Amino acid sequence: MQAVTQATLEFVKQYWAPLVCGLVIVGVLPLIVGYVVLVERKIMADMQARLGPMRVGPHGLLQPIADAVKLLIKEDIIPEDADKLVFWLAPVLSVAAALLAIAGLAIGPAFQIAKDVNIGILFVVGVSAMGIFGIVLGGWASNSHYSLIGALRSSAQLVSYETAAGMALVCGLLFAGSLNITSIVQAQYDQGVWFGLLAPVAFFTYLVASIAETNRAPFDLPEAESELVAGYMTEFSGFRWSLYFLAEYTNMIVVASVATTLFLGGWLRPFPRTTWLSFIDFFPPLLMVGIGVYCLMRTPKQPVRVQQTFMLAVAGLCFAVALVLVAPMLVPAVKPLHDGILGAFWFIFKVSLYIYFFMWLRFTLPRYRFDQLMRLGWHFLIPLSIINVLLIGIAMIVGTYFHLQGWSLLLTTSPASIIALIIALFILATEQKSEPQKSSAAPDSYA
Amino acid sequence: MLDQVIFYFFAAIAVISAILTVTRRNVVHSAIFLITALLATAGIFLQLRAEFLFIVQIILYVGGIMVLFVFVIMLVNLDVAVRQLRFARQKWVALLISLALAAQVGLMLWSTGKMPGQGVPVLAAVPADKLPLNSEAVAKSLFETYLLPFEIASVLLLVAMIGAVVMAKKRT
Amino acid sequence: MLPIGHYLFLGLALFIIGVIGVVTRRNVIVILMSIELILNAVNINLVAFSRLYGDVAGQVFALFIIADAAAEAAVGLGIIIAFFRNRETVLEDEMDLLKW
Amino acid sequence: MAMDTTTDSRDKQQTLLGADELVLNMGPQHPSTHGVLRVKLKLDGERVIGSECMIGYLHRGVEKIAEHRTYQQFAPYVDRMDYVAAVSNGLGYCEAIEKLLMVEAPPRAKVIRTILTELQRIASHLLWLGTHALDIGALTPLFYCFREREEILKIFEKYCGARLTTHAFRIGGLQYDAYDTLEKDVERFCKAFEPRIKDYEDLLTQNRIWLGRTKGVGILTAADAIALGATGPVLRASGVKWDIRKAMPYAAYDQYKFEIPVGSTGDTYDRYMVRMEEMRQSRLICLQAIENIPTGPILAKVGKVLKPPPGEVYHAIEAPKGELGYYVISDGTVQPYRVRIRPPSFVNLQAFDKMARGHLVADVVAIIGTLDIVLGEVDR
Repeated sequence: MQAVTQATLEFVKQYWAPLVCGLVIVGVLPLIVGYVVLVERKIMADMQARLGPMRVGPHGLLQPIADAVKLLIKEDIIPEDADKLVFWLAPVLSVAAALLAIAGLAIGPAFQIAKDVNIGILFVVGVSAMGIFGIVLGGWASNSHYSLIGALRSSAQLVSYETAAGMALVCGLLFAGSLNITSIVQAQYDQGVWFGLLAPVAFFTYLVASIAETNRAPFDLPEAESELVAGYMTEFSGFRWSLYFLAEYTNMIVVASVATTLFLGGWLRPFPRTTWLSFIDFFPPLLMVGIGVYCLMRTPKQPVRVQQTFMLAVAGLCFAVALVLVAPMLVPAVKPLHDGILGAFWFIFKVSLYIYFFMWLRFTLPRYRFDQLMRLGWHFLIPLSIINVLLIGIAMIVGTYFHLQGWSLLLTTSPASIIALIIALFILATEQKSEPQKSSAAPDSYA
Repeated sequence: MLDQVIFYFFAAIAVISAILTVTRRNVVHSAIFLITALLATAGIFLQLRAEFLFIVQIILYVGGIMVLFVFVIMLVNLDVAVRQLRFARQKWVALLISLALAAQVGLMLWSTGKMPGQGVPVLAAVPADKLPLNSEAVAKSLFETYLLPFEIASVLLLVAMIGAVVMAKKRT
Repeated sequence: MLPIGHYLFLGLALFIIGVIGVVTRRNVIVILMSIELILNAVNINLVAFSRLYGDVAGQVFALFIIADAAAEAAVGLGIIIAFFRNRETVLEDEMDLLKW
Repeated sequence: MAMDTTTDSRDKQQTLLGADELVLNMGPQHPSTHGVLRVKLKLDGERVIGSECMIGYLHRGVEKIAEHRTYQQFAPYVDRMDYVAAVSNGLGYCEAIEKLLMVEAPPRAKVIRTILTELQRIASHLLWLGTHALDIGALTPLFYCFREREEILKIFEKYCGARLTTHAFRIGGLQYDAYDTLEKDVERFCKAFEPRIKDYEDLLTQNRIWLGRTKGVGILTAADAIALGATGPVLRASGVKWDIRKAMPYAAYDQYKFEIPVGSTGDTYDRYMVRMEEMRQSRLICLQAIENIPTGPILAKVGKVLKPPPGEVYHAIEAPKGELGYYVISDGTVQPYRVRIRPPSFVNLQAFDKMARGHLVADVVAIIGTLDIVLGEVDR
């Protein structure tokens, strides 16, 4: 017993910082996810010529909290023939996998829970892939046909697209030469160019595959409400349902972070090595000031006093963040924090853009049919990504032969990407031709 | 000290869930406990500082093979599993095999311990940052010394893939 | 640090449990899962020895074993599906025909 | 899409392996069956090998009610059949009774009727487009469509005070004269509507996913369409150039120039294209009509009490969904002896089985959407 206590103490003494960070993330992430949902609804409303949530707080800013309270106090329904143990376990598994994956991510050079993990990006990808079990088991445990079909669809989709996503990651890793997240970003700094520019086809493949992996539209078949009600989540309600929701959005953040780290330069500002572009550093505080000023301008238009105060508070928050962002550049005392603070901003900014793109697609595109989705994955994305890995590998070899570095690597990788694109178009063309002719209608029994 | 606690923790989980894997009636529960056992084994790998193997275990075993298992379990009929007898057959064979195996390892450990001048070897405690970077080391070994086996393994996987497709294909 | 015996005993325990599963269970899926347990037990030993001797060869072999397990699972489950489609059972002792 | 309760889990398990066929019950409480349609699907895996539409969940006995109401009293009831195209229903009924009475509406009434009916056609097609796109997974067109539909409903509201079940016309002409700015409102709407149609087309027409989901899905050949009695866009998409507005002109349609869009293959995509084009044509008709609205009375000379001479009449109009026919028998009293309605949705729904066979369950949703049925009209 004493040994255990001693070990625990030792552990806590050594790893107190990551522990605290982890607890903070578990505590704060639901809130973040809630606001991501609010932002999604607002963006959706904006694109669809309406207002979105407006009732709770000014411009619906407190909506996530109201939603959370509603979900928590909802009745917890467990279907009668459900497998109680698995029904209980499945959402927890989903969330656990998603949250665990966050541990490996680095939000700026200063914020990383599991620091310097040798297998960094693989850890993130591998652990987040375990979320499938939450889906499959949840669908099975509900003992409902909708759920089971949704779960099977979902897992088939995840497994299929993971291959393409993995191949796309390999391209980025070829440039980085390391799995460690810090090293990957450092490699992009050394090269002076984002890997997404060096391997655009890989980035594109990862983009599509990551949408499919997070079950977002146009690949949201598992929860296609016009066909399967809510897929694997059909029988879940209240808190359990919100756990699934949390896992889904956390997964979105995770894939966006992976893409940002590997393809979009992580926490580096655009053109990290170009010194005459250093004024870009002033963009973050200016952006925050802009948002704050906008909030101030909106304040007099709020109908209720509480809402005005709230709007002022939001504006104040924006100004405070702007102050924090600008401090490392102006105050010499906090200069060492420069990279940490601005890096965190850039990382979050890029992740937000990536997620915004997800949302944009969701509101624009119709939904694939399941066979079309599978055909897209297996006949198009996977071959394309494998060919792309080959071509990028060749480009790398040629590049090393001529001692190409950074931007000049584009000389070899852009032909590779162009060839990959041509092949992609070729595949698409043959796809179109070989699209299975719909078998003429089954024998007519009424005839 | 920390190492030991971690080892005992994961070992206990692995053994308990392994036992539950073979004793549960419901195949889905079996699969869940097998996943737990595999994850605990991954933990043991991590404790042994084999990070690359840890993640391969998670990605391939848990994320790949077990998903396949769960898939197939859901495709085939589950009711059979619930009605079946659990340990009706070959109880004695099982007992015999396990005793023999236990005796072998026991003998081995006992004889090693008896050897003059050395006891059972103990894994040296090396601080984590002194170890060579694990994935790089594995990659080097895999692609230099064991390149041929690696290629053969890939052919094996190809064969297995074709075999699986042929087996599972719907005969028309 | 721990003596190697700990790992060997853990491996042994998992191996024996796996063997018991293979020999006594009737459900083919569970038998396949027990085989995975056995392979896993072997992996533990390999990695432990690799750590003992500071040689990554053990880990490489563990990798090969995992690849093999993947192949085995794929073919095994393919057979189970084919069998289930024909006989509607996954019980081992009902697989008593050489040809169907 | 709840499984039929009679299939136990064993059946389903086998079907997942493709061993058996399965009866799947879609509706009546299903988000994509557009109301209370219930479809029994016979499936092989996810492929439909047979289907049966179970209707009647919204049956209100409209035709029977007609026998116990006077001719005027019954007019509001027809609005409740195809409740998303109430104006067209009213027009058909009023014209049928006018035929029976052998009176004709004055020219001003005819033109205003045409304008309102064409606006209603646009509104109905907009509703169809939004829900059809929503079924296939595109969320946004629905809101755009409703935005435009709202403008049309505002015009209706200004004209007769009601938005949905308008009861806009009267036997013999109009109940209300056009309000002062009707022309202006219609013109403003038509001007604004042109770029909006382009918006929808930008979102869908060339979209690969949309093409994949609609091209080759639910093919109905011209021969089948005619044999099944399909009318409206469903028939025209199969390549048959049949539009009652041209074939047997009613209201003021003979005064205006417009095209009849036809498709070629008769798949879901063609039906989509045909309806999109129809919206454009309706817009053109509206523009032509407001150019020159004749002055004069709005109501023909019909008595307070309508007593048509004994006889029978069949009058059909081109409603947004197809041929809407009224077969009215009069026995010379104030109440019709029998009113039989030929609703386009009901007849078009017959084609469902033909169209769904061989497709996947996901396509069934698209096919129900493309038929553009309104259950109020199917069940009456």
